[in-house]
Amino acid sequence: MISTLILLFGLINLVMSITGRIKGLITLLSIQGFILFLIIIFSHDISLDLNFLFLIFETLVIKTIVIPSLLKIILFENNIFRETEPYIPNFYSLVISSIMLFTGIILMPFYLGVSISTILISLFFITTKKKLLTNVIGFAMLENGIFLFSLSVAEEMPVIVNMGILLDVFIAIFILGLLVKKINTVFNDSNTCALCNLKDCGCDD
Amino acid sequence: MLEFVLMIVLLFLFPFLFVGIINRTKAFWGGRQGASIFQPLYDFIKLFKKGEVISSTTSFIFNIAPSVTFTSIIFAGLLVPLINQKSFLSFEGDFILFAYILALGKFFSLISAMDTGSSFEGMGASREAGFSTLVEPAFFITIASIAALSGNYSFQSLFLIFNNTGELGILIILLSVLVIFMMILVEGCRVPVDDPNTHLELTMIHEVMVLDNSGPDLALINYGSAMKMVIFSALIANMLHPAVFLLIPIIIGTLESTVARFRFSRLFEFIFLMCSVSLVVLALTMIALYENPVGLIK
Amino acid sequence: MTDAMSIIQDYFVIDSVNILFLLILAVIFTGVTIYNSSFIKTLDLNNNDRIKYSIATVLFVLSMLGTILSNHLGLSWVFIEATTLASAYLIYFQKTKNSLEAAWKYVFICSIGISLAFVGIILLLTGAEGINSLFYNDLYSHADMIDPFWLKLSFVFILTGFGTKIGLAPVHTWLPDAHSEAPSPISALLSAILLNSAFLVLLRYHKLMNLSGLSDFANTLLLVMGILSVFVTAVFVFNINNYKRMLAYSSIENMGIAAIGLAIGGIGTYVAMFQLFGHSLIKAAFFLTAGNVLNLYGTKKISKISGIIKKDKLTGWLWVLCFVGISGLPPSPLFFSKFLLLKELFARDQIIFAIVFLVLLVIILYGIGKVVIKMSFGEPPESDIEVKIHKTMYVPQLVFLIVAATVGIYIPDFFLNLLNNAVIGCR
Amino acid sequence: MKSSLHIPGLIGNINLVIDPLSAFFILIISIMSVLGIVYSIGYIKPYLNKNKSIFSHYLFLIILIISMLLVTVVQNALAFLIVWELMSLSSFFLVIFESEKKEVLSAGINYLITMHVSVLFLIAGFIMLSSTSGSYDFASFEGHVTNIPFILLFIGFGIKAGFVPFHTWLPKAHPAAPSHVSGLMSGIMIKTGIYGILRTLSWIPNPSKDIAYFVLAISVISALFGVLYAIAQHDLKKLLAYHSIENIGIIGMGIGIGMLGLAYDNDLIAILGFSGGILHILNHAIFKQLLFFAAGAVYNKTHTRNIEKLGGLVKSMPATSALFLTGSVAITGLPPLNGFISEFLIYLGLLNGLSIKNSSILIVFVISIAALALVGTMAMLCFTKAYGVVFLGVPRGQKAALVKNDVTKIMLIPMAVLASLTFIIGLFPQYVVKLLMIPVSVFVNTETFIMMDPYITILRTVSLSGLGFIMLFGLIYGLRTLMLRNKRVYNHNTWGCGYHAINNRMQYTASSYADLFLSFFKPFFSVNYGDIFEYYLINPVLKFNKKVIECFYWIQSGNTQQYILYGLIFLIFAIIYTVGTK
Repeated sequence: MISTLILLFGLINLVMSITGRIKGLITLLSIQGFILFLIIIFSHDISLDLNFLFLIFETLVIKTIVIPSLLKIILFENNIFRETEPYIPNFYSLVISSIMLFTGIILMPFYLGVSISTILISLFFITTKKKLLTNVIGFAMLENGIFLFSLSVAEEMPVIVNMGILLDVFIAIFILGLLVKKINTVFNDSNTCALCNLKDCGCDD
Repeated sequence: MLEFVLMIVLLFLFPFLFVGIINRTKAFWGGRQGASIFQPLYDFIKLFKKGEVISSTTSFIFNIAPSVTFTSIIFAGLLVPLINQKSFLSFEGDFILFAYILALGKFFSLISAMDTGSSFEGMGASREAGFSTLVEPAFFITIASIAALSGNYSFQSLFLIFNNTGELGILIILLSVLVIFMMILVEGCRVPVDDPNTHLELTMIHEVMVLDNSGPDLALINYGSAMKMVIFSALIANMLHPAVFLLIPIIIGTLESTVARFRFSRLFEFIFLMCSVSLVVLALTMIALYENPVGLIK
Repeated sequence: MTDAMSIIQDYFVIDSVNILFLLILAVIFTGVTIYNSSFIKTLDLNNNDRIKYSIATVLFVLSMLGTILSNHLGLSWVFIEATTLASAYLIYFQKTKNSLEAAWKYVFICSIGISLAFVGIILLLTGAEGINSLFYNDLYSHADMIDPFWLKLSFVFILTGFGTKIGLAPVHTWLPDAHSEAPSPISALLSAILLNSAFLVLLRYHKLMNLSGLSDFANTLLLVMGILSVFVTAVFVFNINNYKRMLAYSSIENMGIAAIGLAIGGIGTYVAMFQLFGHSLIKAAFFLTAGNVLNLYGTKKISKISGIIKKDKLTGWLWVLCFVGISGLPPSPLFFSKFLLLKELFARDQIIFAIVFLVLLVIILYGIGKVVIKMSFGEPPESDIEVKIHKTMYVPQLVFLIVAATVGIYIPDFFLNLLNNAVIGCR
Repeated sequence: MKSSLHIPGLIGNINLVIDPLSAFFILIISIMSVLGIVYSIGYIKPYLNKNKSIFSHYLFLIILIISMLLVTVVQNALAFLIVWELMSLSSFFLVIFESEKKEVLSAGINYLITMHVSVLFLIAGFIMLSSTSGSYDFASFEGHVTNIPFILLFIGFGIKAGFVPFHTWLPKAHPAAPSHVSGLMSGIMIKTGIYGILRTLSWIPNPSKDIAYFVLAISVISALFGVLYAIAQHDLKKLLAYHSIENIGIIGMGIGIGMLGLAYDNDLIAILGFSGGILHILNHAIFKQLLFFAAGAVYNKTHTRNIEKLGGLVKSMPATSALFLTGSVAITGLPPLNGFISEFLIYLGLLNGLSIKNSSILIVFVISIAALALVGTMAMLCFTKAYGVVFLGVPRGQKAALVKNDVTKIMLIPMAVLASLTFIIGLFPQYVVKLLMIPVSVFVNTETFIMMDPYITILRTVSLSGLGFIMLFGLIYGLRTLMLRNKRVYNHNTWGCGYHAINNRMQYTASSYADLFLSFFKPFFSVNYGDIFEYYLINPVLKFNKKVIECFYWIQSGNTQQYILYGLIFLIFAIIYTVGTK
């Protein structure tokens, strides 16, 4: 069961890498969060200790509901729904992401393989997509991958640290969202290409 | 004592004769009878008695320079062995002082030429300075090679080595003589380097530098250059034979009558030839010293 | 209550290593606060913004303090991420297009970097089954139990992650933007304390690598990053047009040198410590002085600035002195760190490496020197605006420089002990 | 004299030692600095009301002097580097005194960077020494100096001293600095480089032949190169700066001969070489400072350094002109002034070297003798040009024509002191050379000093001939004046060969004066008589460097995605490395 879920999690990455609609991406993100929740339910004995409750809270509330809705709010405020043409055609993104995923699975079955390939795929995702919001989604995807990874060692993480991490990730996405909003109003453009003013080319502008 | 008197006569009176002989030789080749060989002395006395015309542009440099130059030449004469390898003043490395003291004289004659603010004299100074740069290295290489050969570093004993030498030694002597003879031509401003007879040719070197000098100053300058030639002849005479003193002015006179003056642009080549010859001297010295020393000094 | 106290005592400690960093933080923050008191008046703000600025500054410093004091890898991570979030507002504080862009890049790149560092922590835990703790002391005492492969992999991620925060190439890219767009006192804090704090975490992790016998592996990576950092600086300061960016690149260089020092080992650890200390003081002074320059001229473009000394004598000389300090001309402490580093490189027969390093240093000195001299001397451009600079905007820099010079010439015994203990604590 | 200072921390014990060598340099530095400061009082006057920070200028001047003094006494590598850098830095601030001029600033930056490179070489050299000896103390270096550290240190010090091809900063920095600073820099500061080389030599009991030949060769090249380039200069101070390179070369020749003497176990040559070199340090300090001061006086009055615009100053500035003439004669190495004495000692060393039965010595020494002679004659060409064009003839430009009076006494007195020093050393060399044996004792066994006695006698003769020369000149000049006393002496225009409308533009210019000679040495110059080393060696390196750097500008393109890609790539490579080293 867990293996199936993890595979599903990995396949969602692939779908995400070719999805053009930002709304769809956010939904996929939410599904990933829910899969993480399911993985926790299936892999741990259900108990009432603080750590377990915390994990449930994090996946079910934060990853499945709060972060996607936050992203959606930004989406609707900015009226951007589609990713423009990415740096690399979607087909090649798919090929590269697939290679990453399957290499990961072959080398280190499941937990590790999928999570590390998710991390790499999400980094790749960020580098190829142009819209700022898509980049934030990529960041959330990265966090999902990391979370999947950390599940293997979840018992060892003290609650205080876990809470800190949760808070950090949440605020990070929140601030990034705020910045996206701000950038959209200031630059009138949500492409990352607009954010290339700060550079050094040796020329005196 | 006799030697001493002879040396003084040689140094102070012979220059007039030297120029006189040259002029006489030239007259001979030109088919003329020519002036008396004492004519340069008369000229000197005549000039020395005259007044002077001094350019209003000039400063004190112009006044003292001829005297400085003349003093330097006399002083160089004191350092050179004149007869029997004897000189008034001798010490290790005296030829360095000799060369440098002549240079001091030249320094002043150059700036005195610049002092007049004339384009002619400036040009002369430029040429004189430019050409003499290469003369001294040649002189030093030659003397230093000979010094290495003899193991003694002053003029006086410089030539002892040549009393008894082999083929290589003779070659070295001849080439050294050639270097110094060329030096006479350059420093004494003779044909084919320079023509002392004319004044206004744009190809002049030394003579154009002294255009503005007159009276006693000009006398000192002329006397000085004649003395310079005698001094260099003394070097050759010490290498070969005292008779050279009389021979050299005749050779110079002959040269002036038979050889054309070099084209100006060729002059540097002529002077550089001195350096080349002196380098050959150096090479021969090295062979003599280290390849086959026995064959040379028995 | 006692429970909470004991938790705090568990998680936050002062040991021989972080006391040095704490000292730097205290000194720099005091100076920057004094500077801020006048600086904030020059910004023409309403009361609300002032309060926000102050709160954000304090939060930023608190998060750095947390990083320095934390005795737990996970907690260090949390605080490092907190520094990013706390300072994002400060970088955006000027509310210009550029500062917005800088803030975006800063938060985005650093967050990704920090996430990678988190992967590193998880990898460590994967490899350290049975230790079940992220307290440094526990990790150190069980260093031999950690699986070397996982530890190495974890170090790769940790290095990339915290390296982003430290500003080591090739993940330094946010640094010039953020440093140049933040208000000058904040740039000073970023450069002088934040980079150090992140470096402290790296130091602590490096010790773990040492203890588990993987120092060669760790050092190779550190060396690559260090030399890349120096290289990147050399490339960009050579022909730079914004003086605050120049200072930012110089920070990258100095962090690179510290990394090289750490990687060389031996006396290199000493170099790293000394380098971090000297760099903090001098760079803080440099950034604060850059604030004065910005005040006087109202531009960050080098081409529009000349004759600072004529315009404002003290600022001009401070600018020059800071340059003298940062380029490692004696009596700057950075001179010693570079000297000792070279000595160690020679001692280890890394001659080619040393030569490359020296060439890069010369290029950097040329780049910075050209700019600083051009800016300081000559005639100031015509301008009718007379800017008065309050004296509290000179004093902190002067104090920093005097302290740095004193350490460069004469190291007090207590400080020497501090350094020695810190170095021992790092091994 | 020795005292020790303990500084806690990295440096350790700093021994402050005044040995004969330090004492010699302290003497020079003190005398020259005092004269320089006195001169500067007059020189700086026109700047007083120009919104210039005179205070900081003097502060840096004092720091420079103190650091130069410290350089000569500090006997600890680290502390030495510190005071060395302090010296470079303070002199840098002095160079950019007239910082509102663009070329001054760029010269300053060039200077600073070059000095930094020199320090890096020194650091490398000292690190190599201290790692074999185990201490930073100079005393411990003795016997540890092998060829590589020596060459590193030589390059480091050579950059400061201005040996070719490390000289390129010198002709830029010297003209840029105010004249009293150029005087101090050229007179004594570049000598600290020589001090460093001598200090390094003092740790080598028997230098190897290779490095001795190396030093001699590089010195000969420096001397020839320096004077050749000086001839081509029309900027008075640049001309003097190139002459510094020449004279450093002559000093280096003395040192190289001394080293060869030690290498071939011939103490006489060593003594002659070292004493010639060391005396030339003093001599060059004296006449170069004199010349720079005089050049400064000219600049002060005419506000131009371009000699093509000067001329005829001998009438308006007679004292300066006479002092410049003294300096010119001295720097050309003509008797009876001091320059001759040191060159004479070097010649004697070279000549005595011929007695070493070795063919390579013969060739090298004879060529060196010729080179030294060539340097002398070329210097004569150069200074007849400089003196003739600046002071003689008629003014070539408005600026020179408007000069009414000479500079103030406070500027003339230091120059007069220096000029009298050139006479004193030149006329009484035997006493000076005796004193010179004290610093030479650092390098050569004192027992062999008895071999110098015949040469002291020779110097006495030289001294007498100098005095005799002056008397003889007096006699002849007196005779000439006597002859002219009752004669008519006319003043008339310069004889224009029949042309009567002579004007100042018909004078021979500096460039035409030098052109005949230079036209034969064109291959040794780059375009427009520019520095060939700079053109073919340094500029291409800089250009290449710039090109290489420009290749990497894409790194900071401003694109966030690209930035993250770097991290990704680094991560992947690092992971591959990790897996690979498993």
